[in-house]
Amino acid sequence: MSDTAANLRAQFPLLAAAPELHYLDSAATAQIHRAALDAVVSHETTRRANVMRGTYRLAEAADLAYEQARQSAARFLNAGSAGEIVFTPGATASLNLVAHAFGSTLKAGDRVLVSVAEHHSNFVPWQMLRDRCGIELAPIPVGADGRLDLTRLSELMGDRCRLVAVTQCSNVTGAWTDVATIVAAARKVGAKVLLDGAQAVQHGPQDVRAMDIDFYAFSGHKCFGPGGVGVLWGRAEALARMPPFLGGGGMIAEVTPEASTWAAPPQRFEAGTPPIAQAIGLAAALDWMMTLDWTAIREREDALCQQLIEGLARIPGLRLLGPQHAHHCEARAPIVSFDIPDLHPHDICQVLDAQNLALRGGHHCAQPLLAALGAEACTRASIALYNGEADIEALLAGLDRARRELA
Amino acid sequence: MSDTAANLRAQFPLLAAAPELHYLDSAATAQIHRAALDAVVSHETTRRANVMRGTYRLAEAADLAYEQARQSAARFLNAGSAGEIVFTPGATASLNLVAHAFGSTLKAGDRVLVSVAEHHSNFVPWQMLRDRCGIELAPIPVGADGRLDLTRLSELMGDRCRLVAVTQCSNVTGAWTDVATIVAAARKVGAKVLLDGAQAVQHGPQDVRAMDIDFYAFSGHKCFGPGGVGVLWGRAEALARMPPFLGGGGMIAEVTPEASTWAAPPQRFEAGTPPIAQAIGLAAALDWMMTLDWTAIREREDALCQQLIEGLARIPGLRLLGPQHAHHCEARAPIVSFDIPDLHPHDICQVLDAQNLALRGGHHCAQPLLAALGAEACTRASIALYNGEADIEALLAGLDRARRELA
Amino acid sequence: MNSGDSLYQDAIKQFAQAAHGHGTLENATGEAKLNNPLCGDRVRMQVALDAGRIAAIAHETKGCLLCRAAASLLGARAAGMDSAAVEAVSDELDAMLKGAAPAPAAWPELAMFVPARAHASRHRCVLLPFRALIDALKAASPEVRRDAPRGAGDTANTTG
Amino acid sequence: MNSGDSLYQDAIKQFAQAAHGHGTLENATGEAKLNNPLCGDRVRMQVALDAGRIAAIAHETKGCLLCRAAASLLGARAAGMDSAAVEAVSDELDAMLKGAAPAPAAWPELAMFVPARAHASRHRCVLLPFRALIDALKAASPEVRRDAPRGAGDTANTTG
Ligand SMILES: Cc1ncc(COP(=O)(O)O)c(C=O)c1O
Ligand SMILES: Cc1ncc(COP(=O)(O)O)c(C=O)c1O
Repeated sequence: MSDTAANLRAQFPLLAAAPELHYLDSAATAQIHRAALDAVVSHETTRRANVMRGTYRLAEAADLAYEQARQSAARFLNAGSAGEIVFTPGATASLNLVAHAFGSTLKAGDRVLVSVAEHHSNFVPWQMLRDRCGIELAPIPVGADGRLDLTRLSELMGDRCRLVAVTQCSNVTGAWTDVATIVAAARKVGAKVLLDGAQAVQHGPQDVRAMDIDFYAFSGHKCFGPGGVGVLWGRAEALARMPPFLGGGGMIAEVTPEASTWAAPPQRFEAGTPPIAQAIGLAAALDWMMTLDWTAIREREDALCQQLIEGLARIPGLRLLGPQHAHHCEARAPIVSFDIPDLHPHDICQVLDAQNLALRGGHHCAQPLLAALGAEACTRASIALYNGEADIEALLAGLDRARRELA
Repeated sequence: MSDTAANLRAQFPLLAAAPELHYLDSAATAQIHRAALDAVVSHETTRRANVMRGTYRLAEAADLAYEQARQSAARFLNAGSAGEIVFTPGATASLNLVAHAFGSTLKAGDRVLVSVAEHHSNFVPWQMLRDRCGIELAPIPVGADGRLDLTRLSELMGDRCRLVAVTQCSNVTGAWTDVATIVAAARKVGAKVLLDGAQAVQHGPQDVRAMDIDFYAFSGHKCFGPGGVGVLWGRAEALARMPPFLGGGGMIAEVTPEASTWAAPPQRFEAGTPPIAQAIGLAAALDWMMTLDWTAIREREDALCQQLIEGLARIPGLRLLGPQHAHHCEARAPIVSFDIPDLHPHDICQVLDAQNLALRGGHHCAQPLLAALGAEACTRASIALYNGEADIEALLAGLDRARRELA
Repeated sequence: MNSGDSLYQDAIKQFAQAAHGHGTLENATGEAKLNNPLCGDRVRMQVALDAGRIAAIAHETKGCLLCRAAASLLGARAAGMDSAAVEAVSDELDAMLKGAAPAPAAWPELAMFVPARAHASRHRCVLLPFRALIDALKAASPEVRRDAPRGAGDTANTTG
Repeated sequence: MNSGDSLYQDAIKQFAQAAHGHGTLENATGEAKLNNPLCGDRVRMQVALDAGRIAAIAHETKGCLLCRAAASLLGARAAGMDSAAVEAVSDELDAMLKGAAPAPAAWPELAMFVPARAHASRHRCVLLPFRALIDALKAASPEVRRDAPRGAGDTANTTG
């Protein structure tokens, strides 16, 4: 019984202090777990020091906690070793890191596949790389249900595809990507596979080795940790072959006025003082997540998602974006975006807010996807482990009210 | 009397809880002020939401606090407007941002001047730019006292100098840079001036308009704020002319599969979810700093620096790096590095640590400077506003003990 | 359904519904398109100038009620104004939204947006048509250069 | 001056002082330079192999007492060992420092580094000469490729 939504909710300071709040915007940012916040405070008040620089006890304690955070992240992803974990400022930074560092090893004419379903953070960096160095950028299309349409995958890849960089789960439709098919196709032409896991991580630990991918990116603030920190996981061999991205303290072997040499990964990719307390807070969140019963949580998230989808289906004219059923989490994560004719998402969200419902309306940083689905903006409810039936009921009631009030 | 070192020290949770600790490594990371930590916790527990995305009250409160943080940073730097403040993950990120975004507007043969005294974070990014696009990189030499030797400045600039990127204050010698001379010379050839203020900010608010510079970079963790956040200030005109650096959510005007257009600064340079709570915590630290009597604090820091320099002078053979006197803070900030013959800095720091003295030994991410001064590594004591005479006395006693113990 | 402090006063809904000035001009002398990068909302504003004053105005607006109401209000009321007058009203509206001023005396209808004061994230929805009109007026008088960078996020400055 | 738990036991100081093996070899068959990127400490290690075993060893070490003591110990004791033996001792030393094992039975002198256990940031000081020797041995037998990336920060992989 320790994992009921109410019990979980009580562990989130903001939600515990605001019992009236129906927070349904976890896809934008998840609330922070008590343990993560406590870890930040405890680090700052008992062992704050720079890492990889000092030899005094405070600095050693900070080093140790920071390296243990790397191990937590490695366990959360089932990475081969902690040395494959690069701490970054967030998923966007992780993705840009790969676009620059791996990107600098590509030649004009090499191809990178993204998808139409990408968040701008996994789309724009590749457009910028294309403009910098003449790679070909080909977007995998989506079907009417928002899932990646992989029927012409090998054709899209051609024989110079070097990387497939796709989202694991859409932040608009919740659609899960068929990673296995992509990995199999990529392996045939020797392309690497990067997964943008930003939306996946709040729904449970991941297994990068089982997925057999090469890079994985995510943000701490989307999995109950602090903001300002994220992770790039890369296979040891892949990281070892990449030049650094940012230059600065901590990433060098030696600097002379003429030239510099680089440290080994992961330090090579962590220029400057990293987000130390934030990485330690993130580790606390991940450690906590690893204690949970994810089968039970997924079942609950799935049931709430289904409850919401069914409730929405009763609203005349409403269009649900993405897969029409959760199919026991196989088809979609509990991220539910919809469009109601003649009602603008901003106006809907405004009326919902007056009823303590926190939802986001807009293009959700996924303009190519919305364009492909024939929408400009939509309203999104995203469900996390602390949500319960009351949140869904309040949302459905709130939408009724919005329709009356805005008519 | 509210500004005595003891009163100030009591406002820093880590120091308050460890009365025996002589923390003399603030140049690596300063301790966090209570107000900054409280601001982080209060943000995470009362208005955590993503910024620039939602319209519900929680999100609006987060937006407001984040934009107010921008205003605090603008006041701290006396910037022309809050729109000139870009939040970054830290000083290193700020410097790399300029090296990429401003750097991409440079052509082969254009010249960038750095100095031999730079921290690697303001040296390596320019080397990498040189290797990417063939600019000329010329380092301003240092004199025997570690201060920039500006005698041949216009010669070094030539007529294709586009940027002078130098430290405001060395993290090894504490030497202050003669900014006015550099700005005057740069204006003659139309070069811009970037100051790395990482070491300056913990010694008081800055005035970028009075200095008449173009870019200023610093980190929150070095001015009593949280880690994981920093600032790039740029003149509005300079920022407006720069393309973005990282791609992602929040920095676009519109994304289509073919091409994207960018938002105006500062958003253009803040791809992805920024370090929100950290920026708010930093603002609390800056707001607090702006209430202090800096004339009094500088006098005290200067006196401690002088006390230390005089004590060190009694150690046989000891070599003080950098200016030999603080000269009322005109020559150097209270960062004191030294070399004792036959004693290795690591060993010295280790023995000092056993006496609760936290100092750092090494090359301090400034290998070109150490090489220029004929040293490989040195021991550094850095003094901040919470240090007092007892810290200096303990350090001098500790050094005596280290010399006996290591002999 | 409208409580007194609700954002969605009848006035707003009526203006949005009426969509004054909706459409395109054949003889436009200036045009601007602006979007709200948060939601993809778009305003395309066209003007025909006569001796520096707006002789005709038309817009195509894809947006929320606030944005559509503001565009419709401009469609109904902007004819006859010159650039300076439009900028003045826009500034007064901005000040009103920030809570620093009452509704502009000359445009009492703008009071319908007073409840938006409490919702800073929506201010740009109201202001977008005004900004588009200002840009359209600038485009119609090309000698007036636009140098200062604009408020965050409303303009596209560089093409990728 | 040495308390029992001090890092700076007489043994360490004596080994550092003695600097066994300090210098260069005329007939080196393998050489490696490693630095500690934290402090710029450097070890240049040379070996001359005879039938896969160390016939002669020399090093130039610029470093702290721990690093110099470790290099000196190797200078005194490594002759006659092959790669595998050096790697085994290095692994045992690593385990000892991490607190997981006692001093290697074959090299009782390594016990002098036991007080360094509590100081993780200094482990690399002790290990640097061992890693340099392993690299020098690899350089001396070029058929043994070194593929796996090494521990963080000890190697330079790319030139800027
Ligand atoms: C799918 C996806 N990718 C990437 C990102 C970017 O994450 P962040 O803004 O934390 O860098 C997000 C978050 O909005 C996302 O949903
Ligand atoms: C002069 C100087 N510049 C830049 C930096 C880099 O700052 P950060 O590591 O916080 O990015 C430092 C900090 O070590 C510094 O002392």
